[in-house]
Amino acid sequence: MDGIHDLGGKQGYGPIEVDDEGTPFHHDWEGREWGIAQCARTPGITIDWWRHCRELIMPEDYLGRPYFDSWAQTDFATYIEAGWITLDEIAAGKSLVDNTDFDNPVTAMTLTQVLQEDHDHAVRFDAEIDAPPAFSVASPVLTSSHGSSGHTRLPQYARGRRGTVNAYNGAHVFPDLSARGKEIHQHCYNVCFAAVDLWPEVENSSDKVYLDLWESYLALA
Amino acid sequence: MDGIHDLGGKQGYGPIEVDDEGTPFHHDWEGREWGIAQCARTPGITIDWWRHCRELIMPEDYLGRPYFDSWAQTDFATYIEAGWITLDEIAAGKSLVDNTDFDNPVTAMTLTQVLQEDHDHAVRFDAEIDAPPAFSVASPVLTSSHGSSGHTRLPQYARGRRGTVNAYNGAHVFPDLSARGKEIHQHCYNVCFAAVDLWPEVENSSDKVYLDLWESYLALA
Amino acid sequence: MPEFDAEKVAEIHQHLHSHLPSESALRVKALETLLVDKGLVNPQTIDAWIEAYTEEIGPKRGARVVAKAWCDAAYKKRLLQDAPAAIDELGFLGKATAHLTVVENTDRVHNLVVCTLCSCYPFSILGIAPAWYKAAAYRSRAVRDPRGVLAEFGAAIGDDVEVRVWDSTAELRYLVLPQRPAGSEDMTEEQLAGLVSRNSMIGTDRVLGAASKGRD
Amino acid sequence: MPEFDAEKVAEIHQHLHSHLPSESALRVKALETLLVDKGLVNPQTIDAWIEAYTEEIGPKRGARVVAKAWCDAAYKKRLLQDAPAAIDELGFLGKATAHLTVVENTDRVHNLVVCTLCSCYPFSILGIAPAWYKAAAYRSRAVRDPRGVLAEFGAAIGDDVEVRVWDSTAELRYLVLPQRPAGSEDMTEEQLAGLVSRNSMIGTDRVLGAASKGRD
Repeated sequence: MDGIHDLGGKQGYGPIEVDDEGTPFHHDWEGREWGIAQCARTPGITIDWWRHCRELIMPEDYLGRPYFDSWAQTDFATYIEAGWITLDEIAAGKSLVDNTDFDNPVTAMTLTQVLQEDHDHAVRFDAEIDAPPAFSVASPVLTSSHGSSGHTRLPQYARGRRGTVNAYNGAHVFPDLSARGKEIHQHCYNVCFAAVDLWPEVENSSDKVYLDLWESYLALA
Repeated sequence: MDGIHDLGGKQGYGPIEVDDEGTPFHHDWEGREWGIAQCARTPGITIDWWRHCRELIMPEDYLGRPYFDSWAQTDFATYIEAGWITLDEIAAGKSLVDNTDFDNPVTAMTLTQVLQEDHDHAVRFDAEIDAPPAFSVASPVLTSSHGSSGHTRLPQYARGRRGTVNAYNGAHVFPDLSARGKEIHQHCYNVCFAAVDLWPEVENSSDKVYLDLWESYLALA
Repeated sequence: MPEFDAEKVAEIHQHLHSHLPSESALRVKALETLLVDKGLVNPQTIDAWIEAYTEEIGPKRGARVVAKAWCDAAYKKRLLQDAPAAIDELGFLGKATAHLTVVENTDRVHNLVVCTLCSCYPFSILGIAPAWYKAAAYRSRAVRDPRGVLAEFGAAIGDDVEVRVWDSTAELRYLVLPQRPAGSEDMTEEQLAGLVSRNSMIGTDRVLGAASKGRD
Repeated sequence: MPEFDAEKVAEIHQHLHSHLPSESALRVKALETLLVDKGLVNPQTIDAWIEAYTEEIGPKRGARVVAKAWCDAAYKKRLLQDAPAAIDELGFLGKATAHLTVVENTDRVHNLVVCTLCSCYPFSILGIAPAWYKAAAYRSRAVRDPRGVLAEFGAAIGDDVEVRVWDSTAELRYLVLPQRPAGSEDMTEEQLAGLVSRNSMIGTDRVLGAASKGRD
């Protein structure tokens, strides 16, 4: 979608607040939200559906609220959409259904268990597929000038642009369909774009931008 | 610039609040700002520089604050940039310089005078130029895929797109340069785009979008 | 004189973001106070501009143009060929109408006006734009989903009708000439003007009639 | 099970915009309270995740990978060829690093990592991303004006150095291998790890050294 999240190359966002205390969480609630997001995911959710739900946050909130606040809002939305919790329960601040899981609440995990889960959570998204890749390293490619009304990983700044295949990544879960619940693998490439081909104000530069793009975003240039 | 103001085709802004009381101003301050904007313009300002200054408002404010509030902020910014008022004066809430105009403040205008000024303010922005227009009605054209790091009237949704010249508008002040203080005329065309060529989700539609575009945004397709 | 320094203006906006009061009324008050104190603005002139755009200049002007075009074929022809000259015949030429184009609705065509990059509007014939016209939802969606937008306004557009969206560009602005309502043959020009809604001249209203709620 | 209904989610967001408290702490509290009440989350597990990403998992892991690559040419080769396997040798494989690519700085190349569409970050080796990495200013500017961004971080990049920006894409994420500091020949791997700043592994820091302030 052409949403507020598609920030690459957008102008007007001002200077960067480069100072950072180096602490992972600046407020208690940030840590709580991080923890919630790690241990409460609705069954059947995909990473791309969660991302798309974050993209669907109202633009004013997306820009105006803190980062982990937007995670909390995304969690709320995915839980409600999946029927895990209801708007009435949020208003009431407590469960309003006779939850069968309630007598058997999830057990506490220790630090060691959590560290093991983090290690086990190195999820791979690639797989072998039958179709041969359409492009190879050094292939000149042209990206689609159309976006998508739903979730996509082809950002606006890289649409209708010429680039060169830098590497073949294997066949990865295609985000546009994964965000609709369909996990289908498609060849994915790392594509190199010259900065001069992306930005009107750039001249005489050898700088590059690299982006991982799926086969259906690309055509042979 | 690829700013927050470039809203055409962007998604996620939700439903339209179609109800409107029909009154021109909903708060007193809106009328005051309208009036200020009509009678206080810095000498040498161009419509495109004023617009560009509005586009430069921080995205969060651009989306989050009421419309006439953004006018007030734009006025503040243009007055400060031109040296009419200073940040110190805003903080102090009063003039801090021995203003030579102060003894001779602008005189009050009556309703009749204001209505006459409105009528006289039907400003034309076109002029005769020597160069012949490059395109004629029905010419197929391709818009530039590059935007501009400054002010431009080629919106993102119409970049790198094929259209057809619907009408020749004459040579008009070129906004990209007018926003930098240079009033140069350039041929301007009304260009028709098929909705199917603009939006990925549109199929089997004869709907159209018409946009007025300057010659340097266009190439023969 | 402006220096046309965009970087400086961006910094000014950041400064104002932090230092101006957050309430809009206070911000505008601060602006007026300072301009008056510096002798750059006369508050009575502000009053006059408010009165002009509350009492005199508004959609009733556009409605009179539309009603005249319905009743006078020669006027309609002039209006479609050179709208500024035709509206000046009624004395309505003014702010932001010097390059006006009038686009006509037919049984097969519906026109809709938007300004995606700012909120351009033909002030001297329609007055101050409604809040929704200036809001992000309308500006973003009118070009991409005009039928969805029209449905939200209660205007259903048949599949056999082509929708034409006019994205206004700074000095070039648009007015929709809606279709004359059915059953209005015996009405006077003045009565007809009473049927023309503001929204119909922007294009978010299509079918006018005796049941039409008139200018909104 | 999700229904994958984007329109419904957009409406939920609008509802939450109006009905949730505005303070972030209260919003998250409301979420945790409800999930705990429904038996879907155990608060002690949340505590454990916070502890894991405060005490155990963070940029010191990435720094150890970098220092080892500086000291062990064979390891560096494995790291550049198959980063997930190489970081798993140190036990640091985990969340969001299964498809990690390591990109190497040289005298002629500087690498910078961003995620323009969200804020993808290699959690299990760098921990929680700094606030600026997740902010609109960095996400918008890193691809378009990387040298200006680097200058704001105090990193001047010579004209003879090519800047390569890596825009992360959901599961494919990046780590920069910075250059070993001059004059560090006699340092141990552990001492070297102490010189590697978090920012140097994202690419917003270039020249490390004894004067480097280390992990930030």
